[in-house]
Amino acid sequence: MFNQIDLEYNGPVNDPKASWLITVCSVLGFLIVLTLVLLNYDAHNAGLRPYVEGSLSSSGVTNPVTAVLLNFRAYDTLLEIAVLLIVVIAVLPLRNAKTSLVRCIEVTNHDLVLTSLQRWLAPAVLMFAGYLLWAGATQPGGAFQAGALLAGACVLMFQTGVYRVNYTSIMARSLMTCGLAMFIAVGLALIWFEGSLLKYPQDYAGVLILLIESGATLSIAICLASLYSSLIDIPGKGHAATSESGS
Amino acid sequence: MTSLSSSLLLPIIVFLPLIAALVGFMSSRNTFQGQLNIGFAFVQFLIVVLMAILFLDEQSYQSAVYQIGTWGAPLGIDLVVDGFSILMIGLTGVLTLILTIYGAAYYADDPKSLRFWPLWWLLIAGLNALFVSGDAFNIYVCLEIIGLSAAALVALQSTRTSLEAALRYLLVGLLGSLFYLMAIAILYRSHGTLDLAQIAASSGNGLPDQVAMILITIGLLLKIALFPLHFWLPQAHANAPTPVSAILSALVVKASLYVLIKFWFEVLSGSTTFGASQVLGVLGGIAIVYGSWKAFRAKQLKVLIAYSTVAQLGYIFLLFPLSEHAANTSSFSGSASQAAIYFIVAHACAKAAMFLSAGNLILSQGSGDIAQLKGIATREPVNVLIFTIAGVSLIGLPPSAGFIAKWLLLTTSIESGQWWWVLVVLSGGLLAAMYLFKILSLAFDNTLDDGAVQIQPKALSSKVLTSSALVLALITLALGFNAEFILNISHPPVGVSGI
Amino acid sequence: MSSALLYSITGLGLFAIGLLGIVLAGHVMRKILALNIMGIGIFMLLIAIAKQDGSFVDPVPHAMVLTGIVIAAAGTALALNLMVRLHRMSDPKQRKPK
Amino acid sequence: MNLQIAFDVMLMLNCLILAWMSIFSTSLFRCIVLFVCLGLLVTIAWGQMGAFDVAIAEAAIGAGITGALLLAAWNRIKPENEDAQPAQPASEVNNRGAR
Repeated sequence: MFNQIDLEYNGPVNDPKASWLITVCSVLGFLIVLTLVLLNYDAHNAGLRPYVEGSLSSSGVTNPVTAVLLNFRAYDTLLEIAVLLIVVIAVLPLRNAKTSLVRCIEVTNHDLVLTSLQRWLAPAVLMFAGYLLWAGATQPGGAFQAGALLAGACVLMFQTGVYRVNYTSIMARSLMTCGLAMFIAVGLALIWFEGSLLKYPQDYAGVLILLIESGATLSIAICLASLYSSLIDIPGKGHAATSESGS
Repeated sequence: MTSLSSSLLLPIIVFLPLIAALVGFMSSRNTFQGQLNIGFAFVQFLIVVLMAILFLDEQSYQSAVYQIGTWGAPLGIDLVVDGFSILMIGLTGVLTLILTIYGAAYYADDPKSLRFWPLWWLLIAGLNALFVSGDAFNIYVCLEIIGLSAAALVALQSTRTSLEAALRYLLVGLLGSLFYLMAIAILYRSHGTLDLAQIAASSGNGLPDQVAMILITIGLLLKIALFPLHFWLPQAHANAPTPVSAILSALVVKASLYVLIKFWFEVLSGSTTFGASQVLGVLGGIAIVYGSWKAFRAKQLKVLIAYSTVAQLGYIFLLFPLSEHAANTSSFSGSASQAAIYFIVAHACAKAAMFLSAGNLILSQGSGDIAQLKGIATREPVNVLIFTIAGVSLIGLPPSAGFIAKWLLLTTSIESGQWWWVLVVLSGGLLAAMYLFKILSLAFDNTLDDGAVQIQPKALSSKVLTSSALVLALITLALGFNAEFILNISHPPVGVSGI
Repeated sequence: MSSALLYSITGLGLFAIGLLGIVLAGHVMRKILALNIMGIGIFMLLIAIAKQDGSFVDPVPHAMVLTGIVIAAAGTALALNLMVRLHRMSDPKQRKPK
Repeated sequence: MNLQIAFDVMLMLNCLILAWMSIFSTSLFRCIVLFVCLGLLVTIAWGQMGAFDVAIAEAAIGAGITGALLLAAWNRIKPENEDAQPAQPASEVNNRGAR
């Protein structure tokens, strides 16, 4: 199955060593059993919906999905941001400490479409990401969606144009960790003040969730953008470019 | 503040490694890096010891529960510890301390340490989070943390073979987690909850649970690398940096094993059958023989040790048929489970010691080929001694932890009337002796080589590297004398048979 | 045949197709795509589970799917990174300074 | 109501076909494009099921970011002489990641 790591671009579509007959038969059998389970056994009537509805008013937000993600099961979300961080650490180039966040590079060929896209679309995406984050409390939306949009804007802004983000700079790393760090800090502080991990006091729950979500959005955005950029320049090549500080 | 109890420390042992990872990621390379990480490991060790003492002091042997956000079980996530998880956390704490000291010396002046430390701590956070988790979906997230960070650590060397091993390891890990997630979806559909205790309480409605159990078993067997699914393990464990190899063999495969045992004996114990457990036992038996044979044929020292892991994992799977027969209902409390728990601990310490000493030998010799080890005992007597002690434990000779573990297995299989497992265990020991004596006889062979070029020995391995391996070997020996201690942590004292 | 059931069965079908892809497909990238499709199948099943009754929706599976999507994307990113690094290492003709 | 069911059946059939094609198409590039299409189709399906949060996330992360990553990786592993696929104008292939 994974014995051979096949990297031949024009290689055969199928793994020549795998046996079609056995695989198809076993997967089909599997499928049939699972379908039988779905057809013959009823689901649990309501799942956890009654519990969520019962506690929604004290969660600080009115969107039930956000309430589950950032209040009832916030611990899962915290660990999930850690998963993202693992991948970023694994793919970031071993760093060179003395560099600033954003660099200016000389562009030889101006692509009119990309430049105008960058000029017009990126701010709009930025705005929309902010809206998604803010709306997440009451409507569909939230940190992950906003973060992904922001990452798209980052890629658009920085990969094609004049500016380039140095993802190994201390600033970029702070942005990547701020989501997890803020989550952990709030969680531990709440042990001290409220007596339990991630137990938001009811009056401040909305504010704290928004705070954590903002940090998470920034982190997710820059993490996803760095994943993209590290895939593009894998053999870390130096840019003969003028440095420019600030973000 | 309310009186301190072991459950209050549960979030701390998850968050401390996470904080250490963040610090490691933010800090640049400096001279304090090693000390800082050893400090974190030491604090974690102290917390774990405190937790174990408190847990044993509470003496009820009930599981301690920590409700995150005080939401409580079905809605929120509960952290739960019982005897088994306290033991695994304790094992993680001890091994983390020793391996961190080793890693600090191993990565003392290597730019890769920038990537190593955060990944290392995230892996440990994942392990700790897994061992305290009481929620099915949370376990999925923990499995992913462990799988991704372990694959990233294997890729750390950036050689072609290690990248290939890491990619294969990553894909297998992702596939295993997806199987697990599918099972969770089915369980949620029929039980309407994700809490393990509540699933266990409402368990036993036939086909859905059995299908979920099959999916979980397949997924986790992929991650544990039981015999037909072991294909990824030797390359991944052999091509990782030495401290990573040690933790992969000692703890990471055990983490998936922990989840499997938890589901098999606690959560879905109603859906397991005698036949299924016999299948697992047979696969374990084949793994013992096959892994030992491949280890005997291995050309590289680390590949040999990795195949030995495949074989040793087979012993733990004898737990399934043995405990099934013991009391007609499968429960994780009989003498078979004691044997398995003891085996997990013994193998973790012995295999970690063996990987560390092998890493030292390879560092000193400059090559991982077994043929190059000829006569190394004169130059690296301590490391060869450590290797020998670990080997003695793996073979199961007295006085070592491995001896007690095998003894428990043998007595259990005789008690339960399944004598055929005795033959498997004994022949496994013989095969282990074969491949380990092959190494040792080479190491003590001082005759001059006839044709081959003598490799110029590199610098002797540093004192820290050697002594941390030595500590592990001594722990392995000490465990052979203090069997009751381990068994009492994991279970209420019932009198260990045969000791 | 309710639409939730239809979606559940499609989810299972996607899972099975992904499983076939894992075993049978050749190139690593196809296997990575197959893993993603398996994931989509599970997510679809979870979302169908969340809407069993037709009228109201259980938010907990939705949160699980959101978490799962991010984890799947992270795993894909790591696998692709390893694949490209391996590719550039294994074929010297490809390894050219850009 | 019948229209609804018919729509759902079509949607699901398309999902399954796209899934099969995005693994077993001959061209890797086509696989990736079809995978992104599958992601968008699934987004519609999940919107149908009332999972709007998830639909947005799938469109942004599952189809968007993952698709971008896949295309970037494809750009790095394709042979040098492999020119633009039919679906892609030649001027865009410049080792900078296709959009």
